[in-house]
Amino acid sequence: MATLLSLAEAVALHVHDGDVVALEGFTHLIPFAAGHELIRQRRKHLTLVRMTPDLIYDQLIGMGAADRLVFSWGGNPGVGSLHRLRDAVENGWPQPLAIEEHSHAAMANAYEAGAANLPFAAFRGYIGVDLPKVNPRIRTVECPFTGEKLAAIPALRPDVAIIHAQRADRAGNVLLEGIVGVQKQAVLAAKRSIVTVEEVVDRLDAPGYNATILPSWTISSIAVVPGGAYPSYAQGYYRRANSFYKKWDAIARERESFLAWMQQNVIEQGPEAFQSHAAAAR
Amino acid sequence: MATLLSLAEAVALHVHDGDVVALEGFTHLIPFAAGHELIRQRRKHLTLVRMTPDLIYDQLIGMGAADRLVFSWGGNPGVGSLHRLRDAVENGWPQPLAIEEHSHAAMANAYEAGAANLPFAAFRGYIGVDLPKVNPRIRTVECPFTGEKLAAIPALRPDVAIIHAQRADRAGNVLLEGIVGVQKQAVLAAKRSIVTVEEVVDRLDAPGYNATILPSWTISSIAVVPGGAYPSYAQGYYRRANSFYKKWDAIARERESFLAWMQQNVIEQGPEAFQSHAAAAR
Amino acid sequence: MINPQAFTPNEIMTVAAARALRNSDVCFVGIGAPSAACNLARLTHAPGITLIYESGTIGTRPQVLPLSIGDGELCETALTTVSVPEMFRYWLQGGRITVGFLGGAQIDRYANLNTTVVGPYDKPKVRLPGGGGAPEIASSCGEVFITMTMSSRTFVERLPFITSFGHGAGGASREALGLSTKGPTRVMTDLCVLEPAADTRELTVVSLHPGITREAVQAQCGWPLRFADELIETTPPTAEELRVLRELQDRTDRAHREEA
Amino acid sequence: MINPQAFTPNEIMTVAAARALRNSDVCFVGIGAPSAACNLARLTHAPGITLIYESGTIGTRPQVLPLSIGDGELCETALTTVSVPEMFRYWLQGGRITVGFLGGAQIDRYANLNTTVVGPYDKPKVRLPGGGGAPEIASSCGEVFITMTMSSRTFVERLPFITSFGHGAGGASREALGLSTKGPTRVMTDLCVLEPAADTRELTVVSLHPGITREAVQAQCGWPLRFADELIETTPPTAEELRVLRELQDRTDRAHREEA
Repeated sequence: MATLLSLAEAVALHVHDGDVVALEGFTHLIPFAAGHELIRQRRKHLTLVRMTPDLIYDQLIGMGAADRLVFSWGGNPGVGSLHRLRDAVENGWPQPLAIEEHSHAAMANAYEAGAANLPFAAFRGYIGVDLPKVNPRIRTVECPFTGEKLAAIPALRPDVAIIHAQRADRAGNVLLEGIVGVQKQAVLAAKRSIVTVEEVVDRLDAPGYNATILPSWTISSIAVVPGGAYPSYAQGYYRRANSFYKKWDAIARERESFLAWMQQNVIEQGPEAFQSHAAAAR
Repeated sequence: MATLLSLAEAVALHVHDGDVVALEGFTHLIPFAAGHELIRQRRKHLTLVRMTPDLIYDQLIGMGAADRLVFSWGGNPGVGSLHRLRDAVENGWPQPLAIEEHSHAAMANAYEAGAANLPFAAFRGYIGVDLPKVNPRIRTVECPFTGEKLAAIPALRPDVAIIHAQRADRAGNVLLEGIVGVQKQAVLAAKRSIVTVEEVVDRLDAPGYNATILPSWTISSIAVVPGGAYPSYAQGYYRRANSFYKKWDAIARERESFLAWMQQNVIEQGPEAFQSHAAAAR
Repeated sequence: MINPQAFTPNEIMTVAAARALRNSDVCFVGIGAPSAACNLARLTHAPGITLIYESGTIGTRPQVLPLSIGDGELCETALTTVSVPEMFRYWLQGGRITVGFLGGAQIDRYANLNTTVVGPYDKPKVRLPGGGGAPEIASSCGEVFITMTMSSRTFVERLPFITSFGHGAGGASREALGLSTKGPTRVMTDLCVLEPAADTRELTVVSLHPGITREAVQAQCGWPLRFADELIETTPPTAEELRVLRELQDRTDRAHREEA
Repeated sequence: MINPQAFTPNEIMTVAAARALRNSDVCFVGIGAPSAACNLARLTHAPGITLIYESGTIGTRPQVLPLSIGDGELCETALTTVSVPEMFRYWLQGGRITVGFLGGAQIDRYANLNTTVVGPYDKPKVRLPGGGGAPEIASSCGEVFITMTMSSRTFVERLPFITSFGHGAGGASREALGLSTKGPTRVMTDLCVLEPAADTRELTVVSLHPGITREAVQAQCGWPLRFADELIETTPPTAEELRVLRELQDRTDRAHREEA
C-alpha cells in the first residue's frame, strides 16, 4: 500500500546514491518538484532514465547528480538544445556523463517489457541506422516461426520510478489522464515508486470504467505537491508554461547563470514553491 | 473510412467461405447478431478464432460453419459444457472440427502482437504443461540478453474481426467501454473488420481523454444492431442475460432441440429480433 | 438464528478457502467456489483484499456473485478495468498477484490439474473446456489455492493431461523449471484441507472437516492418501461466516432470477 | 488584403509541404514546420486528414500550434489519446500511418538524416538531440516527407551518423533491408522541392520556388545537385493559404504570449 509522505521524506526513503532512477512524463506531468528534491538532497552517481530528458534532467545533470543517462531524445522541445546535457557530454562539465542512447520506440517497448516482467522486447526498429553500432544493448532476435530478424532491447527495470499525477484518493489509488506517456509502465517496471500528485481527494472521480489508475498497492509512496509538474503541466489543473521553456534556453546556456538560477530557485526553495508557479499558468 | 451498411450487407461484403474469422468480446459485448448473420448466410469452412468460444461459437459449430477452431477456453461460463463444441470434437457432428488450442495468456499476446504488426509474441507461459506437446504453434524463443527461454506464439492476423461496441459517431469512430477484452487488438490485427453498434450518435460522449476508441479509418464497416450482443451485454445499455446462458445448456444438449431452436430463432429471424431480446434485459 | 453446526460440505469448503486469504492479498479469482470464497473473505475478515478477475476488472467489490468472470457488476464496482492483454501481461505475468485460485476436473497427488481432456487429446472421451487462464495463473501467482469437491474420479492416480502445473513429479520439480513462485500451497475440499508436504510436495491431509473420517476421505481419493502427523479438525464455520455467505448467495440467486 | 507575391521562404516551404498532404492521409506530425504544414492542410484542402503526434494524441485538431509534441491543446482536441508504448506499437509499427514528417540537422543526397552528433559519436563536436521517434518513423510510415531549410552545412556530402534511414546508398537499398515502405518521397525546402530519382533514388530538384535560381539552390547544397529535366516553378502560395497560415501563426503567438 502506498504511504503518504512529504516529498523530502519520500525521496530520502526511496532514492539512494547510485540508483537507476526514471522520472517519467511525456511533455505532460513531468515530475519537476521531485527532480528538484533529488538535487536538494544532493543525490549522486545516479543513472537517469527518461525518454525525453527535458529541462528537469538538464538541471540534474548540470548539478552533477548523474553518472549516466539512458534516453531517446535530449532536447528542449520546440526550443533547441539542452545546454547542460551538451556541456556534460561535449566537455565533461561538471563531470563526465556516460550515455546509453535509444529510439523512442525502443524505450517505450523496454518500459512495456519491464511492466510485463519480460527480460526483453522485440520490435521492428533501427533498420539501416547507426545507433546499433554504438549501443551494445541493441541486439536482434529471430522469430521462431518466420525466421525474420527483429530488433531487441533489454527490459527497463529501474530501481525507482518517479511520476506526477493529477490526484490520489485517500486509499492511495492514483489517477492519470490526458497524455499518459509511459508513466504507468515505468511505475509497474520499477522496484520502488514515488508519485507526486496535485491533490488527495475523497473520490477519484475517474472518467469512465477504463481510466488509467495505479492501485495503491503498486506504489511505494505518494507526496502531495500542488503544481509539482510546473513548467510542464497537469491536464485539468494548469497549462504548460511554454514561455519558461523558452526562457530556460538563456538561463542554461552559461554555467554561471545556470548555477545562480539553481541556487535561487531550487537549493533555497522547497516543493511549496511550485504551487504559486503553477497558479500563474492556470 | 468505415462504411455504414446493414449487417447482412457487411457480412456479405467482408466474410467469405474459408476465411479466418475472429468474433471477439470477453463475456461483455459478444457480437451475437453478427454470428447469427454468418449462420443465415451459410458461411462454410471458416476458421473461427476466439478466446472463449461461448454460445455463439457453439451455434456456429453446431450449424456446420467451421472447419477449425482456435481458442483458449471452450465452456459455457458458470454453467458447464458447450455441447455442440463437444459433439463436434468428440463425435465429428455435424462435421469434424480441427482445434488449435492455447491458453488465455497466449491468445491475448497473439492478438497484441497482431495489432503491433509483429510476427510473434514472447511470454512467460506454458511452464510444465502438456499443451506444447500437442500444439506445434507453441515454440520457444531465447532472450538475446539473458539466454532465458520464453514461450512464443505466432501473431494472430485474422482475415476478418467482428466485434460489437456501444456506439459510433456519424464519422464512423467507435467507442467501447467497460470490459473491453481483446476487441481493439482483434480489429487492429485483422485485415478487415465489422463493428456492430447499439446506436449511431452525433457526439460519442467519450468518457475522458483516454477512452477506448477505434478511429473510423481502422474499421471496414459498421452496422447498427440495437441489442446485438444479447444474451451477452452492452455496459450502459442492457445486462447480461445470465438466465439464457443457463437455458442454453438444455437447448444445446441434444442435436434435435438445438436444430429446432436455431431454425426458429436464427434462420427465420433477422438482426432486428435482438432489439426486443435486449430490451427485456435492460 | 443460524445454527453453526448445520452447514453444507460446500459451505465449509468455501469458508475454509475464505479463511486462507489475507487482507493484504491481491487475488486472481476464478468462477464458482473461488468467487464465493474471495468475496466472503472481503465481506468478513479481509475487507482490504484486492480481487482481480481475468476479464480485466481490478479491485472489484461485487454485491452479488457473477455468473461469468465478466459480468457487468464486476466492472461497475471495480477500481478500474483494463484490457485482457494488459491483464495477462502487466498484472498476472507482471508478478503482481499474491494468490491465484484454481479448480479443475482432475487433480493428482502433486496438485497438477487437468481441465483439458479425458482420454487421448486427439480422440477425447470427454472434451473439457481447456486451460483458459490456468496455465499461467499456476506459474505466475505467488501461490495457488485450489478448491475442488473430492471424488475418486477427480482425485486421480494419474492425469491424462497436465493443463496447469502444480508440483510436477514432486520434490524440487518447480525449481527445476526455473519457477520461483510457490505453486499450490493449499487444497480446500468438501471433506478436508490438504497441503503439500515440505519435502516431497505430495498433498497431505492436514485438517478434516467436522464429522469426516480418514476413511471417508480416502474413499473419495484415487491414490493412497497421506495424513499429517498432527491432523486437526477444521474449525467449523462461525454463525457470522454462514450468515454473510448465505446472504451473498441469496442476493446472487435473487439477482439472477430477476433478469430475463 | 494579402499580397500572394509577398511570402517568406519559410511560408512557401510550409505551403509546399501542406499541399503534398491528402484528405485521406493519416499523418505522424513532428514539431515546427511539419506541424504548421499539417495543420495548414487540415484548415484548407484536407479537412479530413488525421493528425497523430507521438505523445499519443490521435485525430487532433489544435486551434493553435503546439510548442511541444505534447501540449494540452493536442489532447483536448483529439479523438482519443493513447499511451506512448501503444502509439509506437499499435499505430506506428502497426503500419497505420500513411505519411511521416521528418526534419533533421543534416541530410545527404539519399535523404538519410542525422539528428544525433556532429563529429565522432564518443567524442562529439556537437551533441544533437538524438533520434526520438525518427528511426522508426522512417521505416514504418507509408512514405516520409522531409522539411528542412537548405544550407551547405545541413545538405552535406557525407553524414557523420545515420539517425534515420532514407534511401541508404541509393537504388534498392530499402528493399535490400526488407523495407516495403517508400521512405522519403519528397523534401520541401525554403528554396525548392526535391524528390528521389526513380532509379538511383538520388534527391533531384523537381521544382524551384518563384525567383530562385539553380545556382542559388546549388550554393546551399554540399553536393553537386541534380535537377529534373522538366524542372518547374513551385506554384506560389495563394492568398487563402497565406491568410490561413498567418492566422494560425498569429493565434499561436498570442496564445504563447498570454501564458506566464
